[in-house]
Amino acid sequence: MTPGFIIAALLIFAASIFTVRSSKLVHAVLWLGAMLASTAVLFIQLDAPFLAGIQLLLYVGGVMTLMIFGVMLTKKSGDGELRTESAPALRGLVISLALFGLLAGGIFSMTNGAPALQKPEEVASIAASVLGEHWLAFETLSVLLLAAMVGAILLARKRDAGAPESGKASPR
Amino acid sequence: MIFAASLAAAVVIVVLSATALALWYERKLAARMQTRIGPQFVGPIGLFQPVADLLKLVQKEEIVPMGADRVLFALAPPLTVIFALAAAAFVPLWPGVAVVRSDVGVLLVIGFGGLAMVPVWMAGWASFNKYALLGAMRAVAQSISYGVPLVLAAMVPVILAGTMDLDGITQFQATHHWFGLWPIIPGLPAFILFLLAMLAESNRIPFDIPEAESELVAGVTTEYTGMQFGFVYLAEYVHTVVGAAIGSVMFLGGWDGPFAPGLHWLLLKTLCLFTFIYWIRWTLVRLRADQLMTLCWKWLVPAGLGLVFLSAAWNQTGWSR
Amino acid sequence: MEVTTPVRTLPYRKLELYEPEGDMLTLQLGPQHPSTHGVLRIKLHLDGEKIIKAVPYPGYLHRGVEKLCEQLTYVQMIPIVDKDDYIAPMHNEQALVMAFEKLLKIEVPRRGQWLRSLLSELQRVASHIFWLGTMSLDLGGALGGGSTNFIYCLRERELILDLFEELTGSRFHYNTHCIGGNRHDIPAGWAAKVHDAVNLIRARLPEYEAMSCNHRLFIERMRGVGVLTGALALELGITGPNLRASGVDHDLRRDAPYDAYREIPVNVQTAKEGDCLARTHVRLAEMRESLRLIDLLIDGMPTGPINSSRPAKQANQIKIPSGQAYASLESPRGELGTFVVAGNGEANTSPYRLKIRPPSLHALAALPYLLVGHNVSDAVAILGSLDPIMGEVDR
Amino acid sequence: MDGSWFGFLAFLLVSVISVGGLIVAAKVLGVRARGKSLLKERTYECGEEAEGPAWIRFHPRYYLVALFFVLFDVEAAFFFPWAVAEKTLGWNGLASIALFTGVLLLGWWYAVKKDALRWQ
Repeated sequence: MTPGFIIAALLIFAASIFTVRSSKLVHAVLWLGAMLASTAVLFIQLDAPFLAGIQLLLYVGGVMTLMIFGVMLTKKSGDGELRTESAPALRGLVISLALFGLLAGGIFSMTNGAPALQKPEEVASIAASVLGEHWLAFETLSVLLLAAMVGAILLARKRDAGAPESGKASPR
Repeated sequence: MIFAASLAAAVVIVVLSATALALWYERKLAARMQTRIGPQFVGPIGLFQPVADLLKLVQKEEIVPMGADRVLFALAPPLTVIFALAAAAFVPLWPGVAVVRSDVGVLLVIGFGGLAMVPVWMAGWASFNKYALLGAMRAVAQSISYGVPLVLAAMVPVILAGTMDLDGITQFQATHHWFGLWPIIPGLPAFILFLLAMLAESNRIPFDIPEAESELVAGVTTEYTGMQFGFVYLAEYVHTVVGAAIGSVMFLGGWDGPFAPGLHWLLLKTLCLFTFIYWIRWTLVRLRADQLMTLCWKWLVPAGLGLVFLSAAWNQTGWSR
Repeated sequence: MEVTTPVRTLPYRKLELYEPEGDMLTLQLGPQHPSTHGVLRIKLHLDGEKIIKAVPYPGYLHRGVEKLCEQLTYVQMIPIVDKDDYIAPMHNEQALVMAFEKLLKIEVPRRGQWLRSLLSELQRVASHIFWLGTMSLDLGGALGGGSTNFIYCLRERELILDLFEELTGSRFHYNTHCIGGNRHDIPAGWAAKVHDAVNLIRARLPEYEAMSCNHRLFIERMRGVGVLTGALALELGITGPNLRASGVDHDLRRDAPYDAYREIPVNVQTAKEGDCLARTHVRLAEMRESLRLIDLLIDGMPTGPINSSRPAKQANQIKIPSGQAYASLESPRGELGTFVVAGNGEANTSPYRLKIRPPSLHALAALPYLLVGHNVSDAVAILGSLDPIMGEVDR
Repeated sequence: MDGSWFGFLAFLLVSVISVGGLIVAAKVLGVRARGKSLLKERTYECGEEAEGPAWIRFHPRYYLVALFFVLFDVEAAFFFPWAVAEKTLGWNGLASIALFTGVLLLGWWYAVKKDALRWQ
């Protein structure tokens, strides 16, 4: 529990709370971005700058953009007051405790704590492991990404079909 | 640690003052191209014009438009500057010295560079102005689209040098060859691709559609006044200056040069790239949003992938050794 | 081309499919906008960036010139109409005095006619080159390559304005045409200067073409954008380069010749595509043609008087009792006509009604058809390529 | 944690201070109009009254571009370690990356064919 960790953890915690409590969708997305960026700080403290970079590139840069555009798809992203309805307290408590137990169990089941703390991350070894040992999973992942692409294209084209083409002035 | 802190402070101050100088330099350059004289009254040959501009901007009233998201509106412009500055921390200044020396410098630079669009979008969205919002949406779409070729172009020096450390890449170039020059086939096209993507990321012509003032009035800056506007404006120049520096580090050997390697070579190369970028800016007209997207996704992305595989093949065939 | 008048519906997309405050963005392009060429308002209905409906609202520069002319005498109103089409003021004056001359049945002497044509062609070059500059500005922005081309083009326009200044003493509101001819005769040495200016512009034209219509990016922005069909152009009364770019071969200088055009044949420039690029090509070709005509006109300038009588000195000197006349000429933007109904009150020194037919107004009528389906960037390019001058649209 | 990250902290701190200094300067030196002017605060729409709110629903194609970006970024995330180790991984590594890219390019080809990435 270094001071750096405490600061980063507090940042993550605060940003997460704000994410779910924001009354505007856009604010929630930006707080989510802050939360993801704070996670990058955590990675840097764990001597895993590669993961920190990926966190920046993929999550803060990519996923947040996706969220931003997702929010822009909703009607009136800004002025509608957003209210977070809580589930009944008891049910919520049970669900969150169960989730916490599941995660904690997973973390403690690792024999010697977090493996990243033991040896600094080696980018080259990540590549060797992904392309060597886990090559099948890696190649399967590409199929997943392909499915996501095709699905997105089909979804986006759906709305275009609804709007009739202009009669006269055809651009190109 | 004191050295690191003072170095960091020095880099911030140097980048900001270089940006101020760049403002003057660009205006002079543009004036020369347009058979004008350019700024000439404030200070010798108009050198203090940016200072005068800054003083003017600072004095102006800051107006928050009705219906705007006040917090985001006030927060976004300063953030644009800070985010644009962040990538400068990773630039190796002279052999072995950078504010942050990281094994994954390239990744972090690109990560921070990609983040620069977030405050721009915040600014556009918070303004509650249609022009600003259209500009913001264009900015994000363009920034993320060109992020892909940027990553792919940056991958080429990484493959050739076998490291993501920016200083390591420069070292490799110093001992072997500058990637912009050799190997000419993945190197030079990758450099051009990098420049194109960088122009797009920093919203310069022919990719300046987010603030296309003949269409969107002033894009995301439409509602901004005074220093708030100044920040967004400044951030663009910081982005260009830092981008030029990173381009010269990754493809033109950074601090490497004949006689004595050092900071002056980096500055000189940055100046050359900067001049080139502004030469383009004051010559070309801008593209349209859809042409920009087509160019990126249809041509630049496959080209970037091809270059990545070419450089990998270059490594494997052993010509590099 | 045969003109049919079908019931034409505006090509709006079905607006009811869009939720007014959800999917559709209503954007006011203008009046205070950098590229509306003055103060035009176009109300755009956007789906994302795509225009689904466009309605132009002119009128922000209305100064009541036509009404004002009913109060002014025939001598007084000539410098007033200078301000209509402020890029080509010469033509405004000439269109006005041509109508009056028609009513009074005054014939301009041959030298006066040639001088008028010479001034008209010089003005056409100045107008078209200014258009090329503003077009670049629309495409490239004030902070980019567009402004470079703009400044180059303005530099060339200066040459012509200098010539006008030497001739008339004014750079803008010339007041050089008067009923019966011209006020200012060619000063000594002026012809050589005209030749110099023409040669300079001709030498520099390839430079501008390299920066504009021969440049890849420029072509990409212009080709296939804002296609105006010949039938639609005829139906809307569009004239000038906009019509000729749509494949309709029509030019008043050849089809209804006036002044020196009766003696000098004009090669009319046309293009088939009808898009923004075609309009650019037609204007640039017209500019070259005008440069050729200027050389011919200045070399073949006949001797003699430039005016059928002495120019009017007193405001109420010219009286037209009654009658009506329409006279038109080919301005850089198309058919610029003046319709005048003479006879107002006892003095007969001012018209009962005066109507100016501005070509730009008709060009703007095409906007609702041309803009739909394009995006905001194209809207600016299309508007620029139609070359409207709001001064003459609103008058 | 690498010591040089303190340099980055210092870097951020100095940039925040310089930007903050300008903000403070603008607050101190900037003029402020007395009273409220509704006309001045109105959002700019070329001098006309704005019709409808600016915050509208955007077309899903924006989302599509973002999704494509994320997918290619995921690809890049795998590319980077491979790029570093490329010299040692050899042709085998190149082949598996090429296969991975090939499958992704199928999606790209589909998008190009369907003209899905065209901006309108």
